[in-house]
Amino acid sequence: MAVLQIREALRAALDEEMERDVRVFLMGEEVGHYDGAYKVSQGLLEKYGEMRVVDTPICEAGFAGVGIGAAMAGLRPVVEFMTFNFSLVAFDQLINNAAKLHHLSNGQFTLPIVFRGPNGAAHMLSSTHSQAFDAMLSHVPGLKVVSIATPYDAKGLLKSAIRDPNPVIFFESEVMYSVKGEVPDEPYLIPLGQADVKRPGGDVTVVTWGQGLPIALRAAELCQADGIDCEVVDVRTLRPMDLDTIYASVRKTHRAVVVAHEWPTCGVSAQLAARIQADLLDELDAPVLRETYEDVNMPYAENLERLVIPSAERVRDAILRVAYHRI
Amino acid sequence: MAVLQIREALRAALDEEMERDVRVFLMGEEVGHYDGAYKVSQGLLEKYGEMRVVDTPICEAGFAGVGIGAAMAGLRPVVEFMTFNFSLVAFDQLINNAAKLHHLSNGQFTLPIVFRGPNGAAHMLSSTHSQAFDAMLSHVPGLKVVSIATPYDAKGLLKSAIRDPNPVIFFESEVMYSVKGEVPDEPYLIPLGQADVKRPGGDVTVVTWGQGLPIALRAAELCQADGIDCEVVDVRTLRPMDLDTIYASVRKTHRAVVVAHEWPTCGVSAQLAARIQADLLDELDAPVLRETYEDVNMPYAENLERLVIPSAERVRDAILRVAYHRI
Amino acid sequence: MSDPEGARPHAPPIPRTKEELLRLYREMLRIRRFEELAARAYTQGKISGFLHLYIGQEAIAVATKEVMRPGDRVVTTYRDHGFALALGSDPKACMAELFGKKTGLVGGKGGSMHFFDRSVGLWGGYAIVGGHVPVAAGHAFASKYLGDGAVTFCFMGEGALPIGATHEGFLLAGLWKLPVVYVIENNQYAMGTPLSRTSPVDDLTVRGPVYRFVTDRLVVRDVFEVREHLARAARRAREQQQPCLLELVTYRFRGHSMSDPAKYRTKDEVARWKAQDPLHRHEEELRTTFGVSEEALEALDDEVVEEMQAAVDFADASPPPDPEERFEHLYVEDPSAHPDLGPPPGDDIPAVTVRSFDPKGA
Amino acid sequence: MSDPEGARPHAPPIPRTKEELLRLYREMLRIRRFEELAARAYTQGKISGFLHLYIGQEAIAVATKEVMRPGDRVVTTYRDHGFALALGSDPKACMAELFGKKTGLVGGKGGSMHFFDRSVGLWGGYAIVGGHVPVAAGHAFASKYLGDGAVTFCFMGEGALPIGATHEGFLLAGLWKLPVVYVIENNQYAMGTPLSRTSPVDDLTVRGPVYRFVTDRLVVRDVFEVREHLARAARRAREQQQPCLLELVTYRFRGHSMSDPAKYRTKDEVARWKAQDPLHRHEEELRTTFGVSEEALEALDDEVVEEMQAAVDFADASPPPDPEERFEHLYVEDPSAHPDLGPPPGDDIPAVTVRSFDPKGA
Ligand SMILES: Cc1ncc(C[n+]2csc(CCOP(=O)(O)OP(=O)(O)O)c2C)c(N)n1
Ligand SMILES: Cc1ncc(C[n+]2csc(CCOP(=O)(O)OP(=O)(O)O)c2C)c(N)n1
Ligand SMILES: [Mg+2]
Ligand SMILES: [Mg+2]
Repeated sequence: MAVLQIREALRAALDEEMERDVRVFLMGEEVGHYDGAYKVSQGLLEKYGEMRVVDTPICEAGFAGVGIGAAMAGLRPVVEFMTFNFSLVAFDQLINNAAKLHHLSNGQFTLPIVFRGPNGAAHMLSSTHSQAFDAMLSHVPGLKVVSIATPYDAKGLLKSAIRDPNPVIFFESEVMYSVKGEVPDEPYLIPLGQADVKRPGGDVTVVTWGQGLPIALRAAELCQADGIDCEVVDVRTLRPMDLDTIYASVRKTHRAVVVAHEWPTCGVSAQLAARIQADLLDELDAPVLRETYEDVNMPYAENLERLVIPSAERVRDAILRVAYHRI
Repeated sequence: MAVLQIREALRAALDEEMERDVRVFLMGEEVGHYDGAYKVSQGLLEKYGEMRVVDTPICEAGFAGVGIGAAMAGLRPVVEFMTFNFSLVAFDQLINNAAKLHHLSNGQFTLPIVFRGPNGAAHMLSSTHSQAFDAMLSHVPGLKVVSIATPYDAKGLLKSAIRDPNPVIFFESEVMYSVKGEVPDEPYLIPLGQADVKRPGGDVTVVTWGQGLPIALRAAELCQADGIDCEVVDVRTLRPMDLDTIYASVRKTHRAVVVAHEWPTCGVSAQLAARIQADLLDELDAPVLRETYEDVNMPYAENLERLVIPSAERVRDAILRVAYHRI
Repeated sequence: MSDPEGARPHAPPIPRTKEELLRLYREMLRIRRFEELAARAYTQGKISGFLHLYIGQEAIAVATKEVMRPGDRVVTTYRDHGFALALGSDPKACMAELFGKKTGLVGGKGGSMHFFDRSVGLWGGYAIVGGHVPVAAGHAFASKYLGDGAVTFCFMGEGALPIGATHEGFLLAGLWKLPVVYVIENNQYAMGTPLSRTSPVDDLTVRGPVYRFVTDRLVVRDVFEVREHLARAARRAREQQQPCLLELVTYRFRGHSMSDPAKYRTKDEVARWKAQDPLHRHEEELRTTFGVSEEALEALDDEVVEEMQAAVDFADASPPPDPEERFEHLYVEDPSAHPDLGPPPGDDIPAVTVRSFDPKGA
Repeated sequence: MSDPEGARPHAPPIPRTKEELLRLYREMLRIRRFEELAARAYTQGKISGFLHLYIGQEAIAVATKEVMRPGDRVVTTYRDHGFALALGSDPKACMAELFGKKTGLVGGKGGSMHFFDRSVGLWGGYAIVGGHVPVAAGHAFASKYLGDGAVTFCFMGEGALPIGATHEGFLLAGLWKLPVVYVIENNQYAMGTPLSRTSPVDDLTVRGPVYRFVTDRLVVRDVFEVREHLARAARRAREQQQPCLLELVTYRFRGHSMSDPAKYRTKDEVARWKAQDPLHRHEEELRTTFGVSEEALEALDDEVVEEMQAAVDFADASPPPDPEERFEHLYVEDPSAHPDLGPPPGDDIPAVTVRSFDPKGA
């Protein structure tokens, strides 16, 4: 098996899907001649030409809309947001068009389109460039939402997202593009809507995704020293969510902590806690705790940013609290 | 005390605040010459003139941005979205500018601005015109979020929102503008961040706001017949939220149902359930249940719409379920 | 404020035959009568939501149909009934949609503002002002990508010019030379707001050079004239991949929607435009120039009214959607049912199965 | 691609004195040296995030300061250091901001992209392309509302023209005749993308008529020339409430940000523009036309470098923000501390108290 960076795994997924299906094309700012702001699309322009690797002006609503129109007409666009912070100007297209046109047209039109790009805080980019849109976009019926954290998942899920007949929001992370991992040489797909147990354990369930995963895994290691055995579940698809896998873990551990790179209020973490307590209250031996960004705008200063983002230590404390909670 | 419609109470609030403070002005589509799409601003143009009641072209990002700039420069804009569905094109202004500029400028600039308008489903407007933005905007640090359901609250909270030194999202409802209620003749303010017990009761806490309130109250009446005494708490301010009042009620009843005109996934209802179980798990005798829109795009057809929106009957079933839940 | 008489000198009249005029007149009349019956049904409480009528603007939809070739697309706003009828949608399905019935054009999911009928080339009625302008550019992008020779006609009100999405759609269409014809149906008002209060300039085609669009402007009085201008634009788009911007100055005789009493304009103004109503002008022309008898005109009208009344009766008698239909088409569950979604040839990897959704959320 | 030599015939040179030239040259040099030291600190890992340098464009900020009157405002993009320095911000506070320190211009909250210094008229560096254009119109709206006679100068890259927010801000400024001067700093590239790949047209002032803007266009070679054009625009805005759009064709000599190697342009192209670098042209002018000695120029440079090195040392020695500062200024808790927020005269209703926030959410 090859060891790839996440950016390379994403590129391989794009390349394979473009090769396989001439309807697939990539569009966004700097995706072509510049090889991608984060080099995900390196080399694709050269291979596929300007009709299929389309550099756009800075007008996210415009090119998201073009992608949507092209998808209605039978193409399979992959629209890159340089970061999802800039998708805010295209929210109307995502929410009123991408998420609704299949339904509104009573099935006459389909929207096989992927909107992808980095999401969440990177490093010292301050508040306008450090936002996570997991919750806002998972809130919306009609969209599917994916968030990846390993090269293996990145490739398998991006390929599935591109083949999915529905609009898919696909979250990556600036600070994780260089994360390496094994990726099979043979083609493979990972179905959307399937969580993955990244670390088995019996005492506490840690539910996470995206940038939360490395933190959760580190926290699990810290807890090992405390004699607490954590199971880390990577949700991977935020919408639709694989509650079965999460519930199976909670039924085993009776304790859960959600770790998320997002604001807490109305977060995906809130949705998880709300569902777990609603469906499994009698199984719970402790409240479902959440470790997320603090509920503030992200400051630039390194020391402040570090405090706002959940650390492995902060997560460990939450794990200890649920582990020792007595009803 | 006068009996006013919600639209009249809002108008009175605008009028009094414009009279009191020359810095206050109203801006939006059709607010002036047309007297407001829903007649909230009727007569204000005549009284205050075109500089203070500003009709805009259709460009929500543009005039939201103008409001933000004007607020930074010392004015106190009230920006009307004809409905919040159209605020989606202005999300970047709301989230990257209104919510952040006080913080980003380290306090040099303040943003005393109100964005108001109807939110949530009205009647048979189908999916692009029936959306509730409670959760998406409550998700954002730096904003305050208010949702009103009675003429008394409408007036007192809008006046406070206008005087608040921070950006406030102020949710109204098309289908509730004609709801009548008593409004004191003397001027009064209702502080933001204070929930209100709209119906005292001892058995089950029903937490709600906005369009959820009349449903919750009807459900409480239905339950009375079943011998269950509901306490209905109107959250009123979604951000910051008055958890104290909600928790006091739950500590008394040990059971809670959240009723909301919003999608369930990552909703404000999820936030409430997540917080209640996290902070009061040991008090709960039943899971916190939520009755919200079904998680679908709103269909136009009347019968389908009625099924998607939470009904008093659906809420009553949830109340019964938590009332009879045994740990 | 545009002058019904003004804007440019009258062009020499376009030659026409009686048969052709009768045909187009009838098409326009069908829309007028449909809208009138819809308005009545609305006041009877059989239609709800927002209902935006096309009365006064019919010549535009009818002329558009005339210049369309198979595969061409129309994308428009919430004021979309006229296009559906002109393009050939079944008035029964249209009316049933307004009534929110299972038999509606989109199964009762969209109502008045969201007509879609792919079978006739209607790629949608969109209700967020300007939001469809880049989407239409996307349709044209696909035409260029696939080389299918189709033209996308995208209509908008003059109220859509200030919003960013319109600008962005225009810009990309101009930059990439997409086969699209953008048409501003300048009916002078955006809800209660006259153009003079929202545009720094009168002539909206002043935008042409920004996007390298070819532009054209016309007061809508004569359906043949509109057809000629649209045909020219379509030819440029189709043959030269030259996007065009066409401003059609027109008037709506009703309020913005059924709830608007339209107090913002004078009786006199409305009367002056009524005198230019293409439907009445063409009726007069049939009568005077072509000697069509009063009886023949009445018979034609009766036929049309009968067709539209049948649509009302059909809508009335149709059942509401089944309750489960509210969950239908939220997601595509079975791609094989959709012609657009087949796998590429020679595909060997099994399709991905996805979890279906849960009405309780995520 | 604009030609450094081209765009319009050379205007006759603007008369200047040695003192004046020395003063403006020094201001430009201050920016250049600040940026160079910031770049070095970045490569040393002392600055993080995105760092966009203003090297090559200094004449614009310096000329702007020249035409500003008290109360006037500057609003610009993330490429904002030059404006802060030109307007009079303390370089120490600017550098400390880049270092993310407590003593920074905005206390370490914003970093490079978000300089705000109200005391000098800098109303902000904004990082969402185009998003500040309507905000600047709002500042100008307030000036009109309050009759304060101030002008708002709003700068943007040429990359901001396609986005909707720019269009909407322009439209409202034109419609309402707001006292604003919009300046496109056309440095030819938006990240790696040359203008030719994002604009259907070369001359960006073609937009003027859409918004009823007065327009003007100039290649930036001479700070006095820039000042004259800006002054004319400011006068129109101030005296006639006539918004202006000014395209200044310039060049950035570094990559888009520190992480951009700028491989998308040729050495030759950069060299041709370097020959037009206003800073070097003016240095040459001081040397040849005004006979300033090499030693004097060096002494001046030493002084400037010293000032900027002191800024680096200050930033380096400054403490990071206190941990609690991350919760500060999320909301205004005490309105009385803000000059803008006082109650209106004669107010008798007690201020509303609000709950403060909870880092755990809502
Ligand atoms: C972004 C957005 N803002 C506001 C509205 C509400 N609205 C619906 S139609 C309309 C007026 C549009 O006028 P115009 O574009 O001239 O079209 P017409 O109705 O005259 O056909 C407005 C303001 C909307 N649908 N979308
Ligand atoms: C809406 C939005 N999309 C994308 C970006 C990412 N981005 C930052 S700067 C930039 C290029 C801007 O170029 P230009 O406007 O010419 O300004 P310059 O950097 O040349 O000064 C891009 C694409 C952004 N900040 N905002
Ligand atoms: Mg109109
Ligand atoms: Mg540039």
